[in-house]
Amino acid sequence: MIKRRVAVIGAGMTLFRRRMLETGRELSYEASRMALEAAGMSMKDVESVVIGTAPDAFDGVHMKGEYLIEGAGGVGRANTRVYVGGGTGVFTPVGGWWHVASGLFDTCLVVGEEKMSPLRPHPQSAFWSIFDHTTERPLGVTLLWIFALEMRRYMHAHNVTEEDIALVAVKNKMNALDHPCAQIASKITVDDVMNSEKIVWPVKRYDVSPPSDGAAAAVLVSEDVARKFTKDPVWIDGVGWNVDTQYWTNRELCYPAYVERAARMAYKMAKIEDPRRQLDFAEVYDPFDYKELHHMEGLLLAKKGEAPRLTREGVTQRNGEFPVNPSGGLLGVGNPIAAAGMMKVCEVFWQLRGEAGRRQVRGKRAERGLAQAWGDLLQCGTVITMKG
Amino acid sequence: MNVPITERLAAGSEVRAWEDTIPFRYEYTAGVAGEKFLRGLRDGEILAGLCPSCGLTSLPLRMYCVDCYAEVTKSVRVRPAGVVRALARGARTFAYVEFDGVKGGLVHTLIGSARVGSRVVVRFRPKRQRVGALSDVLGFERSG
Amino acid sequence: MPERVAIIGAGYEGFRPLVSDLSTRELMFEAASRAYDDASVDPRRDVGSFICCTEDLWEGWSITDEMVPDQIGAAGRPLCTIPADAITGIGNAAMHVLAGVADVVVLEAHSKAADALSKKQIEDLGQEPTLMRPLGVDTDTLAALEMDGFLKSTGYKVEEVDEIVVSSKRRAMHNPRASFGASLSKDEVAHASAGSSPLRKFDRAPFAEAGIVLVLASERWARKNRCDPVYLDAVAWSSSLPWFDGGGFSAAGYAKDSYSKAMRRAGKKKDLRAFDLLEVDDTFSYKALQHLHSIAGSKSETRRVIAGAGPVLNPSGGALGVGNLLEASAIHRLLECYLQLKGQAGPVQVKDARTALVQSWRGIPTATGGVALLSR
Amino acid sequence: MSSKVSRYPGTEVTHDDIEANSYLMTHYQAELKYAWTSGVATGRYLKGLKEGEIWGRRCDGCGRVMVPPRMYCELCFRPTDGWVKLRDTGRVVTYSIAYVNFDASRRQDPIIVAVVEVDGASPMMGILHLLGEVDPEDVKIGMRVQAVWKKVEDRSGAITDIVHFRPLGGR
Repeated sequence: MIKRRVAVIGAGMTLFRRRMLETGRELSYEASRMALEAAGMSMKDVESVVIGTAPDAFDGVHMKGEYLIEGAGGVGRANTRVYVGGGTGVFTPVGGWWHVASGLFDTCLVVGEEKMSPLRPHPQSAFWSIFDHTTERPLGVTLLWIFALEMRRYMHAHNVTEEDIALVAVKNKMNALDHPCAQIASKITVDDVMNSEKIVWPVKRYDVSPPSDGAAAAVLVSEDVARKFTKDPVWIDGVGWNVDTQYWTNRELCYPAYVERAARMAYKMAKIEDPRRQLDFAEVYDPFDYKELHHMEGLLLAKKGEAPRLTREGVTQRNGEFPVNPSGGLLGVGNPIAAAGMMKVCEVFWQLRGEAGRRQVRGKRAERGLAQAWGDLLQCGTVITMKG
Repeated sequence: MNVPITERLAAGSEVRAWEDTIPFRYEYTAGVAGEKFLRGLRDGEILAGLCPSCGLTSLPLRMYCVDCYAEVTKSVRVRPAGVVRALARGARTFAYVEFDGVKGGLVHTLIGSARVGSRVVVRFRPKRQRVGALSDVLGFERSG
Repeated sequence: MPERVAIIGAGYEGFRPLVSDLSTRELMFEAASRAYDDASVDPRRDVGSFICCTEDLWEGWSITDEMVPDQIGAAGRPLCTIPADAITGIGNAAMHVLAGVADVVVLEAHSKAADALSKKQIEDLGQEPTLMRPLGVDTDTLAALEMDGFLKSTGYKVEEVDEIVVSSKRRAMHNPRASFGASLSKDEVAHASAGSSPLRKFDRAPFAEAGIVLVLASERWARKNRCDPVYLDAVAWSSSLPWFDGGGFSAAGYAKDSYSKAMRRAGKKKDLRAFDLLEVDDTFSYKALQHLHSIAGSKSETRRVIAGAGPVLNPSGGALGVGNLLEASAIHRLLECYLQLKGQAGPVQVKDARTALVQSWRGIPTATGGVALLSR
Repeated sequence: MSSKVSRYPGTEVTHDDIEANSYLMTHYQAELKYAWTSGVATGRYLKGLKEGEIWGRRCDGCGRVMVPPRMYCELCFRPTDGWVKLRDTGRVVTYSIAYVNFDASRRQDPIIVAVVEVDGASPMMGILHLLGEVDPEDVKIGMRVQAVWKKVEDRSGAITDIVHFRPLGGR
């Protein structure tokens, strides 16, 4: 039994770029200020702050949550950093949700930040140290290896081709052309993806989202406070999260069971029995193109192995029957980890408020949407559903 | 129902550790405010933020006011002289110094001797040696 | 607080400078097994949410969250990391209960400090990278500066700091969970070697290892299942500006703020006499004095507590006696209070303890901390 | 971004800006050293590797044999019950072909990475390792493989005591 309804009344984000001048604190400030302005609030109206940011190794600051507090407006307030690896972005507003739903706070500013550019020569090097120090790191393992292992297993299980998967990259990069903050929006073809540089086969350059700097934020409030500030609140009606075993080589990789469990938790709360019918669109986590397909199945938006066909048939296009990643996703807008997940939540907010402009799904205001992120060692799912 | 591990190590010779190193190399931008502050140091100036909303002058220079969260775009030159509030004496002595009318302060090396409460000035490196970094300041030394 | 949350079980393992026979995961499993036994819960069936308090890098992982689930029974369940101390952690666990997410929530934190050979470098990485870290000022130096600023601005004498060290070390002699108990004279404390004056050898808590798990439940669930819990009456946490950014030396703003908020949530008047014991952060000796001063509100009240009139201060021996347990520091204080209120604290038991206050701090260079109020 | 907003904050630093030293950057390097206590399960696993053996751990609750071994079963939440010597053969569950190093720099020769289900362990119980003595295009999911061990005197009790897995029966 959930105690209180929680509304989102404002959202904001910075540009997503490969490298930004702004520090993590400054990025957090810019996104927060914009979210507060959109909500018609000032920082003095805010009681608590939830900060989402992924590995300390990216920004190069240990206890990064503590470091970001002053930029995120947390001085004199209760601050909580929530952390589930790459799933953190969507988990950040989930953390804000329980701050308000519990009745302990009436207002919570939620901020997702990531600055991946400080790490040299490449942010990928931080990922070596996410693997088991004794049984995996000595092999020289990289994150790309294991994504490729998962992608290959998914292709094998359902007879999916690389071309099928490339369609996702084509769609999302195209959608991102309408997103003013996008880092790598472009009009490309399946051939472009197929011919792009092989990194870890079957993963090629255009199958992957880029490393980025950026931040995104939203203001969460109780029902009473929402009525004071807006006539048009967006409600968070379902949240779910789940972390599977750390022994990722012991799991069937072709299906993200943890995403399904997180989705079922959120759907139960939101009383969603048929997500394909009851939701209008979804912002599905897409750091790699196959991940969108993989996650659509985990979210029960497609049957196992069915997502590639839906994509081929145009169902997931912005004007399709069930748009997926109308924002342009991580593949088009960029992937500052925790900020990217938060960007998806902001997109759902803007879609439900009818403020998404040219990105508006099927050209009109949507009523119900979902955002999802994935994280840890192919291990964690975070889900939020929202209603206009 | 809940039983701890049933088999534990029983000989010192079985104790083992796996050793490795995680190397990190970073290149940080100073940020919008930090860039301005460091350029100030290069010019031999200490720049503090001036909040247009509540009027607070504070160090270090930030993009936002730590009291009222308004955007801070203006900076003011602070007279590079202040009061020692705390000292840590070791191989090098460090001082925390507050400047007149400014919230916050700076930590840097103490040159010579001083006590808590002493008035000190900021000693900059010779102009041509400055690069736009904290090391453009040599430290604080007693004034007068 | 809208309603109380029950702590229905606790378990721990370790509490030595080096637990050489168990891996981090095995240490956590041992602690979890004992906690679930104490609470009579099955984590696979009864627990609705798991929270682990841990920061990256101390354990040599870039994403520590990954390595948490299996050994605490959380694989395939709602689990998350709250990279903070366990006051923030227990606050979030309480919110899970209050929001209706879960009836039973598990809170875990651990230290495997001896695995990290580059502790100083990890601490340095916590500093702001452009205007602080290039100075080459390490944690001990920052602590020495703060200690100096605190003593000079408040007028407390260094002898009063020594007294805290002496009594904490002595208490720790009797705590089975303490590795750093000692019978020292004030003179020995005062004349111990100084790395960065005024900070001396015994002013900083040495590192230790332990795994600790608490099981929380809604009051309704606890009653229905006939638990004999310790209650979390209120919890609050807060961040202020660090002293070098304008936060000031004399009072720890975060401690003051969270104490006020916690007492308000519990519907109590601000008076430390409401408590039988206090477990106050003493990662550095002077911090215990500063923290106590911040919540006691005056020098006279602070001195009264230290003199032994009123609640017992750090009966466990504190971090100075038990050790710095990194992210498990605050959960250790909660554990000590849980044991005290249950009458299970053994040789360090405070007679007839019914109410306790825990105060914690995130360490240098932060100005974040919290307060939790417990009763039985 | 909301259609109501016209200003998008953020100052991009381009590759050219970096080359031209347009901004003041702070450089920092850290080498974080660790000695991770292996504990009971991993300690025994490493000892086995040194002896040319792969050891798993059995749970009598669910009947699974797990590798890498652990002292607790994550499904049953109970201690595992005994050691099981596995075979050094197995089956490729999935594989990929890496053209980059861990810092994203290019490799001269690609390496083949695989999850290998180890014979004697429960279905889908795999370990991460490399494949060798095979052309990338000849690798198949489901392919039978066998561990190639370092010479006895070169083994140190490490996962790299297995050089790689190769197709069973050779090329």
